[in-house]
Amino acid sequence: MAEIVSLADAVAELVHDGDTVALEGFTHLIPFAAGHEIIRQGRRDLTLVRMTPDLIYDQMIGAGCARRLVFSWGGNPGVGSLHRFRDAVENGWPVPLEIEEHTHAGMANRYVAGASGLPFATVRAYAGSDYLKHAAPNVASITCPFTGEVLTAVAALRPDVSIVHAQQADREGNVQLWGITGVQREAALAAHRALVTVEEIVDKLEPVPGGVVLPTWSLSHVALAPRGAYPSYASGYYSRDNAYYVAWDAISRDRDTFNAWLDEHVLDSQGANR
Amino acid sequence: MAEIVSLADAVAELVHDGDTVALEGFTHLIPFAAGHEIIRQGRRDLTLVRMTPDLIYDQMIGAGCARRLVFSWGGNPGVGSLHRFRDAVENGWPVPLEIEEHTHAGMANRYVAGASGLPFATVRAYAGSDYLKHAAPNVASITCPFTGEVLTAVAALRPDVSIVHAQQADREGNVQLWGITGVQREAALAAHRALVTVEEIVDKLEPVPGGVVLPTWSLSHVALAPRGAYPSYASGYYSRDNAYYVAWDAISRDRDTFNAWLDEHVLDSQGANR
Amino acid sequence: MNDGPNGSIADPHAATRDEMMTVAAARSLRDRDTCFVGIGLPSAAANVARLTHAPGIVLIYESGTIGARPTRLPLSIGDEDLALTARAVVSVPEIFNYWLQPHRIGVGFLGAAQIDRFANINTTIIGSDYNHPKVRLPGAGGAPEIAGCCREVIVIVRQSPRTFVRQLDFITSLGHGNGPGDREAAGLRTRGPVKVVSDLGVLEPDEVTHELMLTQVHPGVDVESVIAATGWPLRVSPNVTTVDPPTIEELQALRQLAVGGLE
Amino acid sequence: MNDGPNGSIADPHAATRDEMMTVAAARSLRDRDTCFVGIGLPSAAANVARLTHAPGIVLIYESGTIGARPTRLPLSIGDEDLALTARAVVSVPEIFNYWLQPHRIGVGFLGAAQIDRFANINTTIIGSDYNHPKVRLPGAGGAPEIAGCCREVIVIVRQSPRTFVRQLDFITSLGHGNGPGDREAAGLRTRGPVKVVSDLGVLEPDEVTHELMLTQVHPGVDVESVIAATGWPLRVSPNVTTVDPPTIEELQALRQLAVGGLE
Repeated sequence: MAEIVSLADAVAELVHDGDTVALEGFTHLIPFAAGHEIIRQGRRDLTLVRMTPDLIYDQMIGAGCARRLVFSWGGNPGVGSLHRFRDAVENGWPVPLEIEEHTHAGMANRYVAGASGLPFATVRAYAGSDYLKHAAPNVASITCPFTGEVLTAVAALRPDVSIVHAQQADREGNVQLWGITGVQREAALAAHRALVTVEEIVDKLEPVPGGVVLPTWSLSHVALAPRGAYPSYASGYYSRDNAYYVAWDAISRDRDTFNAWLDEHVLDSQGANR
Repeated sequence: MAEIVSLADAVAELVHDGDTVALEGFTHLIPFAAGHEIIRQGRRDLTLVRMTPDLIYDQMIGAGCARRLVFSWGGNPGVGSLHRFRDAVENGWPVPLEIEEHTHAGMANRYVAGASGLPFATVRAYAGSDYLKHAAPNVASITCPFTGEVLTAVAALRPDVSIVHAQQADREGNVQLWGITGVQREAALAAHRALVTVEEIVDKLEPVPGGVVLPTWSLSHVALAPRGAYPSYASGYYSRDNAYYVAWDAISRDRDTFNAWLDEHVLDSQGANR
Repeated sequence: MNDGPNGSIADPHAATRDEMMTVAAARSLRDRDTCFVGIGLPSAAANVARLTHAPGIVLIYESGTIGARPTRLPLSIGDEDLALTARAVVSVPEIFNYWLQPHRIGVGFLGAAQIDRFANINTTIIGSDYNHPKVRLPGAGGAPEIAGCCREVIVIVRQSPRTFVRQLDFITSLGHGNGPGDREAAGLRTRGPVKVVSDLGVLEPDEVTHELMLTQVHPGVDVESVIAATGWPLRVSPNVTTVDPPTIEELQALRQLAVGGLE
Repeated sequence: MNDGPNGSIADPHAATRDEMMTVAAARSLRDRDTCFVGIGLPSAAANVARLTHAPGIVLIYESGTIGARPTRLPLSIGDEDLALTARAVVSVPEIFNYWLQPHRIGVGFLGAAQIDRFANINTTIIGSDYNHPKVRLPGAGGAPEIAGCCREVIVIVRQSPRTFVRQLDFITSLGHGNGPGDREAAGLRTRGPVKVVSDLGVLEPDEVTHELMLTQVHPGVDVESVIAATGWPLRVSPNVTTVDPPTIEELQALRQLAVGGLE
């Protein structure tokens, strides 16, 4: 049973220094509020995992939370680079960032293997790519025992904690999300501990088209975080703030501008007391 | 693009003597009308594939369509045995029936592998079971290249034809089914040719909770078959006729009774002209 | 044993042997357990538990229904009532891969056609020749993986020398193999069968040898009759106790469920 | 080349080089094609095709949207407009495993930061040291599998010696490797790149060597300037033709899409 607790309490209990942490959400339902809470609580040495590190990981990396990043596409979609990510990779600021990168198909199937209780998944992926060597030791070849065909195996991902954002939970902690649901179900089920932040807590979850339900007993905690995916979007609640994504380019280019933004919008924010 | 054709034309075009044919539907949406059409068209030497062969396969086996059955649970749920299936296995009537049996997890993942374009899938299945030897050569052991753990591999299923029943199609041949959707998506996508029979053709598919959509371009044909899942049920259209399942026990026990039933309810039925 | 007094009870609170079995099995489940429910007798027991002492139990069926709360016993594990009352309905590959396989489910609840002293289960064939069986049974369904991947397993089966056999005709689902170490050798990491509930009593594996031992008898059943109904020399606990008879509440729950369903 | 006349056109029907590139790429798609659309320039071209000569084209994005019909160009491939206009929305594992991987999709439409003479693509790093790159690019996304699993691939990329390079700094997505046989040796069964559309013209792999050859130039572009914008000695077809200029309809479709979106 997932207990419904405050976001601050959930992060304090579930996310520890040095943990492997996955915040998932594919453009939609990105758990920004939870990421900001992790920054506020000063977590360090995290291995951050995410298929598409975008602004939230740029912010967490710039704030010095991460030691390592495991990912498959890192950018500000439609805008350009992630400057904090690049500064960490290219210059080691504020701390050096190791990277391990995969393809989307590889990452998605690493979560699938983790969610399925298997040590690996088999894919037709990475073929002919330099990632075959750079993503080792978590990518290897595997031979079909029936046909002899050689395919690619990817190692399961089992984050210590996965955090996803959803539209609704009921009072027992059952969760429903809908719209583009990406790899969130797999990320939550692959983790040792799973936290879901939600827009709203309702008396009863009404099934909706495209809805994915995560039963309360498969989760650790649920935390209320209205607008917790902003500036990404929550289908049925609010739209993506594209201007924020465009503005981030300038804010994040410069270390001082970034630090000022971090102080004002995250560290001094009331979110800490939510 | 799936052309919308009559059920008789679809079966005539897609199902050939000697084919490997999967009719799927897990209690719900079992494609009875299509199975009866296959009987009427006198198909022979089929390899019939289905996780849960129940009445429709008992009828097809009794009618002499099948040479081989690949399955994971064969019975009349809540009632008892499949007498035509047993008569074929135990006495070779009306023709001998070879069997290849698996576990549900094995069969489901054989379809998953087929739908995924992979030659095999990896599972924690069959452990310590005599099926490990009886399901060979389509079950083998496989070693994780990362951990060294030994797991079970199952060979992909790629039926020549898969047939499923759905609630609705639109006029372009896009299909939506909902409720318990079982392994139907995987069965359809694993096949070389896919036929969907539907309760209704509508102008526009409205997304429903739990809906699974099969785009027209992933299917071969769509055929209108109202009540085509009877005596199983079609959620939103009609309920399961439990009395039919109970009555089947007596009808199917005796070869003559069965043949009389077949003549009256399938061979002489207007379904042939639908 | 199937010719018991079903349907001919004068006192509506007196239980048949099948009812006693079902109630005893239901009591094995705890509130908030997650339970993967096999077809047949297990479904009745699991739903009695849900309607009596374990309202928070989560029932999972291989049709993909998670948290089903049927009002009547389903004839099949894919009945619409299961889907309509479930917290979530997922595909069949998903129920096996994402929910059962990762040891996410606490209790697997299985039936059997034959069971041996190590609680290995046969639901495939009766007879010594697989290709020419005396009786062709339904086969595996989800049972081998329920037996392998649930954190523990409870078996519910009517007891007679035909069902409790010295040697299985086919091992469909692994119990304790031939004793300690065999599950691990087969690649399993779960406890396996912790209890077998029959219409005569309750058997539990010995902690050391893993062989089933009679630990409880149902009211009115003596140990000798259980031994006589067992196809191997049955070990008997030095402290056999008697199961409490069904309460009125338990019997009512079971009988209401049974209206309109089978088993 | 990026400093073209964008935004400063007097005649609204005269196309910029970027617009010419997008329109030429759009024309490569056929009605009823299924097209896996990479992020960036490909999305503009694919949607121009959909709004002009290929209304039946099925656009598939790695966010899991199948049959999306956006009214404006999405800023990201997971924009809500894609989901709301799609025939189906599936999970990310499903879009890769059930739809892309089995060679179910006809055309993969990709961008590039660097491309070489065999249409291999780099979107990972600029610089010779992976661990200390001169420029860190976004990485793979779905591109390596789009390049490997779509039945054929079209690349859209602005042409300059910085992008059309002799030697990639990193092979992110395989084109034709070092020539015939290399895709098969990597385990691929698909055709690979059949066309590269740039802002200067169109290149196609030679049937025998698989090396890219200039086959078309855009209006107003001469062959010499394409050679000058290529970081290797560019092969030129003996029959280079000139691409037809954009029609009014094509330009209008592109410009309407671009309102409110990027690229």
